[in-house]
Amino acid sequence: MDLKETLSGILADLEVLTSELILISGSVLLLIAGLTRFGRQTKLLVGALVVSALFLLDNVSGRYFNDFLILDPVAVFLKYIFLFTTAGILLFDRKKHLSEFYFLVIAVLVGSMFMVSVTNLLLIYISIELTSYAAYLLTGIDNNQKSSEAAFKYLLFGGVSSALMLYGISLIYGSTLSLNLEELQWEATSAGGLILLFAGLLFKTSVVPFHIWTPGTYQAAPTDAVTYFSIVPKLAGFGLIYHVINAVDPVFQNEITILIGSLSIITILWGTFGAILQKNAKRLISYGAIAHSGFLLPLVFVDYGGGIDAFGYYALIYAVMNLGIFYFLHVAENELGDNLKITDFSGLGGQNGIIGASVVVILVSLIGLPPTAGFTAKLVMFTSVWMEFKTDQLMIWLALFVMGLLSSVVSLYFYFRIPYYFFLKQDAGRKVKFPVKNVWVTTIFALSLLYLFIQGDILDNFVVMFDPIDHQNK
Amino acid sequence: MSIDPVYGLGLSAFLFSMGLLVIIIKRNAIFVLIGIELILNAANLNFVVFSSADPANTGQLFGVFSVVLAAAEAAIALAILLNIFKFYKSTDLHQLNRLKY
Amino acid sequence: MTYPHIIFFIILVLPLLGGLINFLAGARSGPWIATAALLLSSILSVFLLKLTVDLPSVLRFTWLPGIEIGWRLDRISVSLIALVSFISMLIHLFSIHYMKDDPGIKRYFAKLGFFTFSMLGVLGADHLLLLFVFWELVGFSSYLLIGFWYKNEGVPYAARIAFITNRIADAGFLIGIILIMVNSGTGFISELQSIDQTGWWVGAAGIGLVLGAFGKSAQVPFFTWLPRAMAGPTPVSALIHAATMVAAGVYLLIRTSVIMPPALVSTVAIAGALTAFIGAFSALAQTDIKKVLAYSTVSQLGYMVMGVGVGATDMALFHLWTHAFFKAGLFLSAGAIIHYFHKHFHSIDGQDMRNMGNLKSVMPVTQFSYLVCMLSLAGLPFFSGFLSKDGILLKSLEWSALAGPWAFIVPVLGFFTVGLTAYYMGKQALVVFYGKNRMETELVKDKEDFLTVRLPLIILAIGSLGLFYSFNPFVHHFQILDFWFGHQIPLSFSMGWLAPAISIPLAVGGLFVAFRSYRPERSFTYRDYVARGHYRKWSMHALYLDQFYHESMVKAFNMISEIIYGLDRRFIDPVLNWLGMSFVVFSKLMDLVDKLIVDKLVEFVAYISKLGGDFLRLFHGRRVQLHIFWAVLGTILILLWINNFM
Amino acid sequence: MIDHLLSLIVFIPLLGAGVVLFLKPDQSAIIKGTTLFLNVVQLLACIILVILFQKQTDAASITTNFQFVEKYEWIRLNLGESLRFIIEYHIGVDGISLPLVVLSSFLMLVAIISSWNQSKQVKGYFVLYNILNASIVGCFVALDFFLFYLFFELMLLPMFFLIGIWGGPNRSYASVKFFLYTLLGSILILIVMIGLYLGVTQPGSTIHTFNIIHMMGTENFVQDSLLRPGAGGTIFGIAARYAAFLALFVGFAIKLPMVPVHTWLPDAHVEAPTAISVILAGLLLKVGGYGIVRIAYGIFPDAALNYAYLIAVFGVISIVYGGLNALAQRDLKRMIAYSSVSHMGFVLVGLGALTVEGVSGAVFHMVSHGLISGALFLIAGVIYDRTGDRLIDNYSGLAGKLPQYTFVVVFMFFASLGLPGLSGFIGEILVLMGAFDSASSNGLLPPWIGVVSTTGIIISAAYYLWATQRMFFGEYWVREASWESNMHDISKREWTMFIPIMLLVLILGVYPRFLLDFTDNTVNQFVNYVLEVGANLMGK
Repeated sequence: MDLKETLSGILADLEVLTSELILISGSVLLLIAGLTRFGRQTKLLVGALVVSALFLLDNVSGRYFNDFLILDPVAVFLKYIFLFTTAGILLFDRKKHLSEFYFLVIAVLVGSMFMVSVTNLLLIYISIELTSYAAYLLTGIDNNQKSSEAAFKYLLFGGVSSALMLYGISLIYGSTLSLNLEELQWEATSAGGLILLFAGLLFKTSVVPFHIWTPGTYQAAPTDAVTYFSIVPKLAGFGLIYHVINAVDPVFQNEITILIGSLSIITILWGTFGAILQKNAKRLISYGAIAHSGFLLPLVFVDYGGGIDAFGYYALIYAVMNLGIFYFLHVAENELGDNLKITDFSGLGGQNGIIGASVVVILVSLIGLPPTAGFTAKLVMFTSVWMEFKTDQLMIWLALFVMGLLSSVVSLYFYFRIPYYFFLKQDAGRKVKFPVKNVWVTTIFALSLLYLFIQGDILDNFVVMFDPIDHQNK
Repeated sequence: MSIDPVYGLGLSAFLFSMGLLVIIIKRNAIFVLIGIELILNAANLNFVVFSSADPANTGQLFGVFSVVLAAAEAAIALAILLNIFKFYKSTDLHQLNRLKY
Repeated sequence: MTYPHIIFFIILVLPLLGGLINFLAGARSGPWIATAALLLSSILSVFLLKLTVDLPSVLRFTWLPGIEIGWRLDRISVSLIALVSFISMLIHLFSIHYMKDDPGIKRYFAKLGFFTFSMLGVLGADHLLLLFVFWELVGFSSYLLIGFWYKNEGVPYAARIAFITNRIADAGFLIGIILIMVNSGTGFISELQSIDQTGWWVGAAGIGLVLGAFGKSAQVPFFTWLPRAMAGPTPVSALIHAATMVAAGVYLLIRTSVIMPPALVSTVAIAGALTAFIGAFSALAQTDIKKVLAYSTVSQLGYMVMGVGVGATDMALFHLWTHAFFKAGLFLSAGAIIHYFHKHFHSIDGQDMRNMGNLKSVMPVTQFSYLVCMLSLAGLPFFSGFLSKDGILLKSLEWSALAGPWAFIVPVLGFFTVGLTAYYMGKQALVVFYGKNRMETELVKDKEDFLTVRLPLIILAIGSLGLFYSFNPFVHHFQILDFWFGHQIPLSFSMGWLAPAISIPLAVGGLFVAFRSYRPERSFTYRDYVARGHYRKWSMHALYLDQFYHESMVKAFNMISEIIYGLDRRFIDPVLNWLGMSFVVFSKLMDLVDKLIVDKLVEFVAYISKLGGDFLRLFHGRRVQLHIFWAVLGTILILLWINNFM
Repeated sequence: MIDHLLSLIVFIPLLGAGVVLFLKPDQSAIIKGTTLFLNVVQLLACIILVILFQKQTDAASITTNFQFVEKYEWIRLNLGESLRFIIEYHIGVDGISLPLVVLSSFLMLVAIISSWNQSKQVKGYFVLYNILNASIVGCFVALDFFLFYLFFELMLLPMFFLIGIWGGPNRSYASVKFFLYTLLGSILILIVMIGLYLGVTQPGSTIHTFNIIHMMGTENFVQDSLLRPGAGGTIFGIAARYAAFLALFVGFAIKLPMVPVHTWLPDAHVEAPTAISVILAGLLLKVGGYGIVRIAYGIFPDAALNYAYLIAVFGVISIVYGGLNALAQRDLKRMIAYSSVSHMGFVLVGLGALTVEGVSGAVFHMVSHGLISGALFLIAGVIYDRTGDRLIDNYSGLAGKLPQYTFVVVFMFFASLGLPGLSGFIGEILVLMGAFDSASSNGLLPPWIGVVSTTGIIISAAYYLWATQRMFFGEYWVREASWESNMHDISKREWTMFIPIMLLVLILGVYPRFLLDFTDNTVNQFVNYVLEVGANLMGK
């Protein structure tokens, strides 16, 4: 393969990565603009960047850079979600470190976009490290004592898990002597290596053994940073798990299914029961996020056709819900001060009824009750689990089905403590009125959740195109 | 004469477990970072040893990349540690308990 | 809607309308309107009787889908409708005087109208379900009327006990009705003969019907509410608890005795006799004028039920008719006395016979009508009571001869009660009207108003005279009865003369014994007659008055009656209370179970989840290295788990 | 406009909620005015519905018996190529649901008048009130399981806040308990819904559907579905179809409420404001009963036959247990709540009997109990508005001071204990006839069920009379002297609430065919459907 041919091949494939390239160059420009007086327009610049990336993202699928990059509809759909979330982050009003913040956000964005479209070991490692490093810095961006401590802890935990992952990758490489996962043969060292590889993935998606960092980091990090890395890297992690499992798929036995099933059950229970005693609002929502990862995990793993569609649907609604609830917490923090206790909400229901109502809608959606899209997401998720149970009759799916339902009853209890204090408790002391802009943005999130419920099938034309890449016959 | 790969793997396994031990035991933050570096280098060693059997030598390619990334991680870690030191006046991990649950 | 039915509906609705209009009109004119309405309806009912003399008129309509109910006016029901509306008119008349200065007079007449309406409904109904509807309404209006003076202590309790006892009996009655309707396909009384009486349900339905009748007509187990119901105004007691409502049970038995199995009918007879006996005995020891009459009603109802039991349904009906007259008369005279005391001697208890005496000097007319009704009740010849009661006794003799040796208990009890009745009625007459006035203050001369007091008393007295019903005092075949109740089968008794031969001496003997101990000269000793509680002291008094033979009979009488009364007060009545209490205690228990077990379950689940939360929080401690340790431990566990599959 | 009548009835209150949302909090008069006006419009629409409703339809079976049917495709989702499902906006009404729709819009109107002088956060109150109205009516007309479940859950949210914010002293405990109990029930229903919609496809196509009518047709089940009649599958040892029926039954029985799962009702009632108690007792309990008839009996007739005896036994337990508990209560409202438990026991017995009288008795009893218990809670509200206290022993001899109030109370108490001539009696007599009839006709229930449930009328007489005696008769006495000042008799506003209910109770009591003519045809078809289809399914 002479050099000129490979180079022309690379140049030809590059046009697939146009949106990523635009983002990278844009972020560098952003940093420079931050130094000069253009600093005030950073939000505008980031907005322009995201919009242009959106337009340039074309729904193409195939194998590029001789198998280093594999694009399929799932990856494209997830990229759309990431870009929407980044647009959502722009709504958060941030005062300090504007350009550095958005530079790191775009870094995480690009990292996640790569994560979902690779199955090559080297690129997996690089994209995960890129996302993680940007996330550590994002956590510490506010440069006060609490967030820098959180950043350091997050870094230590992340560092160890990525080190384990690297070791795992080295073992996989040892057994298959190639960086491409599709050639993995199922034997002792590669199995061990795969499990260690999963260590890094589970860390990203905060699933059971590697979820312990989530509550502390979510509580201490600035809310807009938390929003971002509770949606984009997590969904990217799930996308990556989906591609890794598809790549290694034919080799799987039932044991791996039971392992993943029990991990997701434990995650759901851990998240639900952990949240019951929480006093801090953000910590409560972080436990809820852990529970939701428990719901997302089996969807990427279910091998009957509809599973991944359900994942697509659930992922989009999860993104909207998280954006909504964290936006409200962000607004509440600006009004009521940092480290928000749930009891601080008492008595607000009086004046600001509308924002209260929209928070109720978002929380109802997080629980999964009918009038909101959360219910259709849960319905679609339980359907896929039930269909999977019918196909391979493994009891783990039935257990997951029942545990999932029970946890949504318990989740009602802790999610509803916010409106409970908001409306039911009387505290005439504080006269707090949320600014109208914030009220309207929260209401938009709530209305979009209701609309997604009513018009469930707008997702269809997105999701319908999910036909998984057949990894085996190249 | 070529060294039997098993020795290399044994050494990297040893390095791996030492790194883990250092991370868990040591109180000082810098030693924890060192521990992480140890595990990364163990993985690098693995790569190099395995690439000897691989005609395309992709292992060594991987090794180069992982060294670069380890450096980046160390840079970020020390930057944040600097920030921590500014507030806590010490790098002792037991001090870092401002984050109540 | 045939012609007679239009008239029947007018009769039916008139009392209700009268009551409502009176409620709206002023307190002065309201009662008169109500009474006028009743007068009109009684006249119409006589006219209706002439209309339906030969063929009964039937009206049917579907009330619930698939269930057809209806009215039927035959001789028996129309004659009883005439009786009820006539007596109710007299009671209305008397109540105008009695309730003149009572603030709630409008409410009183409305309730009285409502009662008459529902009573007429019972008599007109043909379908058992329709009968049950009015049956319950009668119970409800009696509850309203007993509890009329709700302010007085004990009155609401009496009303409640009356309604609940009726309710319990009616539950059995309802079960009976439904069994008949469901299993036989028809609920019409007129078609009861035609249904085939095989199947388990006939017995159960029969028991249900008997239960309902016994509850309403205050028979043995259920009669405790009647003496308590005396708490209501006296005209109410006269109308409801003497003449009409209590007779409804007997009316039901007469109508439905057709489908009851023979064994059940004989038990009814025995129960009737037993009630007659117990009623009479309890009346002996009473000092309250209304309680005596109440127990005597229980005893007379026992007679009627016995009459139905032995097969003399027409005699029972006739006894019902005559009893309505003389018992209403007795109650109204008692009412006049109570009103007199209430008006002049406000402080003294108007119902206690011990401070009465020589009232004949003050109320001549009341005394006359009381005497006539009393003699009729006692069953002396030339009086209506004698004719009807002896008819029943005669039939019971004949029935017991056929039924077998054990059946003789019924006539024996029946005749024994005749004597007792004569005794306590004689005692009451003597004690109340004759002898010297036992009060400290002198009796005040008071001319009773003619129209509202004297007229009803006189009419009722005339109604209880014997010749009113049959020209020959001794022959039980009555021409007038034919007119009222349609053609009667002549009573062909072989021993036709035996019953009067036994009952007359007994009645006269009872009166004589009463006269012996309560002669006008000696009636003054009655003043400190203290019965319940200090009963021993009183029986002692009676003791040294009479010779030893006489004294053993009197003491025996008192002892047994006291026991019977004690039985009633300490056992049967408390049983119902105890039942009530046990309900309350049991339900308190239920409430506790409710709170403890079921609620605690929910709290327990909440506690477990909190425990889980606590345990999980330990992991998220502050020291990062611990976190890392748990994560690595998790990975090692997964590795171990995987490789034992490899 | 006629064929969209039902949607109009459901969405008028939502329109109301929208309008009230944009009013300012201090315009309380306008808020109440619009809500009242819209509710009157809704009631008029219901009356038109009743007029146009054909009593005798020539429909072959229960499934084609619906009138005013509206069916539009709502959501069409597909998960992978193997599972495409469609959710339709499918509503319709038949003999059983029509009376309940009219009852709900009538009681809503009465409850508005009763909450007229609600002063606390009026805007929030009436927004939630309108949503509650829409969701209850929606529940009664929905023919698509997803739509039914949507309205079933939508009802919980407003109730949670209405009890939680405007309720009595420890309202938060009561509202949370109410929410958790009912949500647990709805989770059970959700499980069965998922199992059903995965098993049922539109006739002649492979698109899965939530349509209840298709679920009732046994031929629409997919081959490998667990719930297909005749499929051998068992869950935890019970046949799949029977397990699904039990889950549905328990889910609705919690709402009914049936005895073991009833403890939320007394707390919710004691804490809820008067108007909300009226709706809670008058309508929410009926949704439970209606759910059992439409969903549980409709889709699993074979299981209904199998468990008829069990249902009747639980009904009898509810009657006796509820009655005894009511006897022990010291708080008037809690006593009425327990009496509701006892009365709903009658409905269960009627449904267990599965005879024409039994089921029409159950439906009639639901409507009459709705009216009577609504009025009973208004009565409790009258005392509570005046003195803020509902303990029976704190009052005595009220008859003297409040004669009109006593008349209403005696009227309603005797209507509730089943005095003939009032609607309570008709319901009870039909149910009892059904219970006794079933012993001989379809042999489902032994005669003792009828006998024991008849004792229910004795117990109800006992606690109602005991309460009247203690509160209303005897010498006039009130616990706190401060209550003396506002012990005035029934005001004009309160009379406007009581008169319509008392008239309806009297009319239904004297001439019950006024309602039974509507339900008769549907009940006949329903009973035939359950008995025939159930029998041959059990046979299979």
